[in-house]
Amino acid sequence: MNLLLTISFSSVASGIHNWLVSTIPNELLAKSVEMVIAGICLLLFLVPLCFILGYMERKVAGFMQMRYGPNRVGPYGSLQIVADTVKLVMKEGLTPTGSDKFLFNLAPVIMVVTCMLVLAPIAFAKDFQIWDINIGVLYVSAISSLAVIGILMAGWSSYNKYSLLGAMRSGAQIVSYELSVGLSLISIVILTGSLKMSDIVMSQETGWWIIRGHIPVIISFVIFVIASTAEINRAPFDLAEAEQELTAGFHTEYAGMKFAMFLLAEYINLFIVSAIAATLFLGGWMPFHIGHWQEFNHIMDFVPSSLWFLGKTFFIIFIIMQFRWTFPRLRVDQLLTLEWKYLLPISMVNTILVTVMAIMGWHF
Amino acid sequence: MGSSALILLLIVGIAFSVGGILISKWFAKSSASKVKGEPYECGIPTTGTSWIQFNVGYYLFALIFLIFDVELVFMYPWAVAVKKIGMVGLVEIVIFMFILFMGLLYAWKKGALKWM
Amino acid sequence: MTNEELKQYISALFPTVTYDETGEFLNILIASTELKPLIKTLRYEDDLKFNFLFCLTCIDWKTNLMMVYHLISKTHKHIVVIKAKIADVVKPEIETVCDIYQTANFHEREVYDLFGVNFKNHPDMRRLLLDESWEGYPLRKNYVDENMITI
Amino acid sequence: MSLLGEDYTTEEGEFVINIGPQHPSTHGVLHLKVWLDGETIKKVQPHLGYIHRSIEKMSESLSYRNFIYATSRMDYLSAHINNQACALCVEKGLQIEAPPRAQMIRIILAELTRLASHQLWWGCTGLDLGAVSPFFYAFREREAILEIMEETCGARLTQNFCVPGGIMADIHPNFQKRTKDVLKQIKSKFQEYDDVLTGNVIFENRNKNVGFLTAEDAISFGCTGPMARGSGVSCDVRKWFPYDGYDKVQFDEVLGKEGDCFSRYMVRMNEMKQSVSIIEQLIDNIPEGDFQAKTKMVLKLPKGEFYQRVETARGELGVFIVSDGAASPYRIKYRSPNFSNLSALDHVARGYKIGDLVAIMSTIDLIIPDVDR
Amino acid sequence: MFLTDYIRTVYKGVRSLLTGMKTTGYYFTHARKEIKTEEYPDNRATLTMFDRFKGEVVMPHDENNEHRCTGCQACEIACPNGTIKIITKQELQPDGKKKKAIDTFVYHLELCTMCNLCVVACPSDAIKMAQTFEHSVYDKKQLKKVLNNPGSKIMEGVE
Repeated sequence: MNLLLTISFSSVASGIHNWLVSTIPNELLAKSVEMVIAGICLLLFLVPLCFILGYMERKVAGFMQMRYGPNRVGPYGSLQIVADTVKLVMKEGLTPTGSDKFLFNLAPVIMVVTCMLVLAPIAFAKDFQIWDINIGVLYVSAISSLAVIGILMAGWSSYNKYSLLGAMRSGAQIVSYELSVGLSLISIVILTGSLKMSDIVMSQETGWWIIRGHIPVIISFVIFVIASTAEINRAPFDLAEAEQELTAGFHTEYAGMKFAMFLLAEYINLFIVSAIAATLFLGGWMPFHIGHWQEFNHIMDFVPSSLWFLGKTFFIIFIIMQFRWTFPRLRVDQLLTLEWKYLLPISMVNTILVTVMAIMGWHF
Repeated sequence: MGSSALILLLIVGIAFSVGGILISKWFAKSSASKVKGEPYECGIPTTGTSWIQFNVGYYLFALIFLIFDVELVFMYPWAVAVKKIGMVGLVEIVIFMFILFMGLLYAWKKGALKWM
Repeated sequence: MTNEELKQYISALFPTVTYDETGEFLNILIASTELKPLIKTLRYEDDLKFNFLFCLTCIDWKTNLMMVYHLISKTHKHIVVIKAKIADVVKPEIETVCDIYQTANFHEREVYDLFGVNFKNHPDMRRLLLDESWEGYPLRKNYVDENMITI
Repeated sequence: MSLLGEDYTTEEGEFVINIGPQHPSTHGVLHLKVWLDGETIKKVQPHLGYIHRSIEKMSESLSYRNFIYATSRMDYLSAHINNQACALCVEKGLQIEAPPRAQMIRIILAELTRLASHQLWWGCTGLDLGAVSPFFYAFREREAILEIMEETCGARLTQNFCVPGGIMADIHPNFQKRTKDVLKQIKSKFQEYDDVLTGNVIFENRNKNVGFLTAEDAISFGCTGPMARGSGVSCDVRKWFPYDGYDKVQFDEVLGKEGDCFSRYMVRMNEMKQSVSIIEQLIDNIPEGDFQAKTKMVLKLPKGEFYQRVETARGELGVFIVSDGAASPYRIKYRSPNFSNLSALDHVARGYKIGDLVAIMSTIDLIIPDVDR
Repeated sequence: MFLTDYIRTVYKGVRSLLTGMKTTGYYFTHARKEIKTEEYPDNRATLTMFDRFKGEVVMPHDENNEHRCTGCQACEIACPNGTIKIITKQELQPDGKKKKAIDTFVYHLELCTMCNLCVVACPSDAIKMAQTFEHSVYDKKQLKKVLNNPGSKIMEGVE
């Protein structure tokens, strides 16, 4: 048991790295082989993750609506999403005649690539991070706002009025909610004094920020969850694809694998947003520690760090899913009212509160 | 892994999405027809072009956003250092935020936050 | 107002109208040319105030077409039925009432669609239910449907 | 005057969008052509006739017993009430009256139909605005009501239980017990409805101050039912022209004040409560006796015109029968509530956003087969 | 004033949202109790329809292959859709008289609206509604049914 615990992801990774370097004489070749292995590992992680999220979404929806959800394909319907993927692969990826073909096909690629890039600084477990960039938080908020380009591109190039309206809506929406997300991220940066993800996680060794930071951090957590739900275009903020108004919004014309890419990007984005919320507010992979209770903390350490991380992430994912299956959709002007008249002023005031708290040392 | 991770992620993202689309092209049967290529509008042929300029009113929001987002970027370095600076940092950011907040109030009062 | 009072009131203004009280409502029979002034009076006179047109339809009596307007007053709670004969079956025409009752807009389009009655001054006289290219008026008694399948 | 005096051609540079016939939020095959300015609606033009079956023409060749079944297919959510209207109209022509037992069963079933219809509407309103779960909660109660229908009438939607002179068969022995159980269940769920939708801040914002219809316009457009009552126009046929013993029941006509979407919503919500109270009054007091009056084998109405109106879940349904003394009607006109309510859509929706159109349409509660007939 | 109103709006909004989430959360946590789905093809064995359910028109025959239909065509007249076609024949009675009897009772299920008018119209209770509801077939022609069994006769004493 102890042996298992001591094997961390970084030691495995460095082991592989050393082995590759020693066996393959050419350094560049070794590096490329390593990258291929890493890429395959990443895909092996991401694709099942999307399957799990898709399955989870359907089951959550089902249970909330007094249904079973998928229960035919595989045990408890767990292979339903695989069947759907196979179906999507077999579908013709239609490109409408009037559309701007280059942009139309580029949009799903951009969607996937942007959300892949955001994965880099996320700390999945102890010592397991793709790139521990020293401006992690800034990097996340910078790259994640690129997604709006993909949506605008998809909506514009489709040559469809629903798509156009959906894209225009999401332009205003994502851009606006960026601010609240940024401000609530900043409140944690103030407390930790670092933009580095690993530093942020380490700073929560004696307790998660949401517990240590009193009400101000709770407020910024709530604002973060709401605003990031809007950022990733999920109900009740799914105006860009409002089914009842615009049939499917910006991806009306997409079919087959191209549509699957949007779906994939949505789920990866959902995961990323929850992962960041978990990292910043709920301590990431850090086990639940209380101050100086050494025994208690030690027991908590026995649970693997990746489980802690995934547990917290999935908890937030569940909350965001519950939003979707409970609330009606906002109207486009109410969406902006919510951001500009409620979330933004509140988070601005909240930032100052957090600053005062950090300087005075009023947090635990 | 360092900054090479970015290249890795970029390549994986492109390979995965382009590969997926190409694989489905391999598997999927395709046929072309005039009706199939029409833009979907509930089964009715569209009237006029879909690429027209129209006022959605998000133009103003984009402008306000631009101002606020630049301010937000300024706040990141401050946020990292504020614990070390102490009281001075707090006073500075209060003034900064106050100006920002006045800007927001002004926009609110002027009706720029109303969707047209 | 009772039916008797209504009759007196209307006869004073429109001496040509005739009445029929066999049904449950008071029926007012009027020439199609006089329909519009009559309905205007019924709608806007304070004592009458027939402000709710709850049914508008047409009956094909083979030799003529008959427009039927059911009016009720929401304030006085009295009901009249106005019937206007259109003698010309080939090219029936009558004045529209949709500037008095907005509901008549759709109802008149429906009558135009199914009976072929042309409403003069109607803002949007097109077929409502059937396709623009449809020939004939289905609810006419002499309408023959070649596609009908008899079981 | 909104519909008048304008041409409907599309000009260069206008943004025209078709909503329907294949669209998630037009219940049935309603096709709306919407002129937009940005997101704001400039004009809405309904295109009808996708499911026009000419029930009126068809009925001209059917006997007075037979034509009733087709009306179930008009407003399929108030099928029983439609049947009742036709049966009442034929009874008026024959100058007979259904026995008290039949009348009472008819109105109990009619109120159950209204409940079921409003429940479906409630679910769909949530669904249209993006809240999916309420739809399923509404269907749970509706299912229980439909089971009563199935047990007694033999069908869930198109009951065809009313015949001229009464009802087709006596009630099922389980009817009373089952109805009481369902009422208990529904009453306990009203709070949940309020929790999940009525009180929800997003839902409230979506519906309040949207889709105003003044009382005057409601009358001019011939609106009836909850649509007109939401604007404060008293038009409940059950109060104005009681039929089948509605004059013996205690209930309030629910009236709204503002005339916006939310007031229409609240009218329907409160109407559900009124329906529950009507059924509660009647369910234990069904009189003994025949369930059908004696009628001839072949019914022939005397020469003349007969108009009968009832209150369906969506407003006033009028059945206008012109008889020439033969065994089948000379002309039948159904004055359908949805037809008039739909004509007000353009007036109501103008100047609001495209998202509001969905809210407006769902609170008007259109059933397209009833518009097209 | 503005500030208190503002805070009240936020408080009320958040509270109403949490109430909504409580409801869906209840259903999620009590899924085992609350799920109402009927897994239809699986529960076929236990599924019973209500005895009045109008599935299709059938003609019951007794053990001697006898039915109650006299061929009076009342149902044919009563049917609004022309669903029923009765072809009659003249049958020689033992006492030498000829009597009208049915040859085939054709029933078009594809035209039937299950309105029950034929059953009501039948003076000799020869037809009734069956509770079947799985009517789908691959060929429309299979929906045209002959209700009287081959070689069946009218029951004794039914006029």
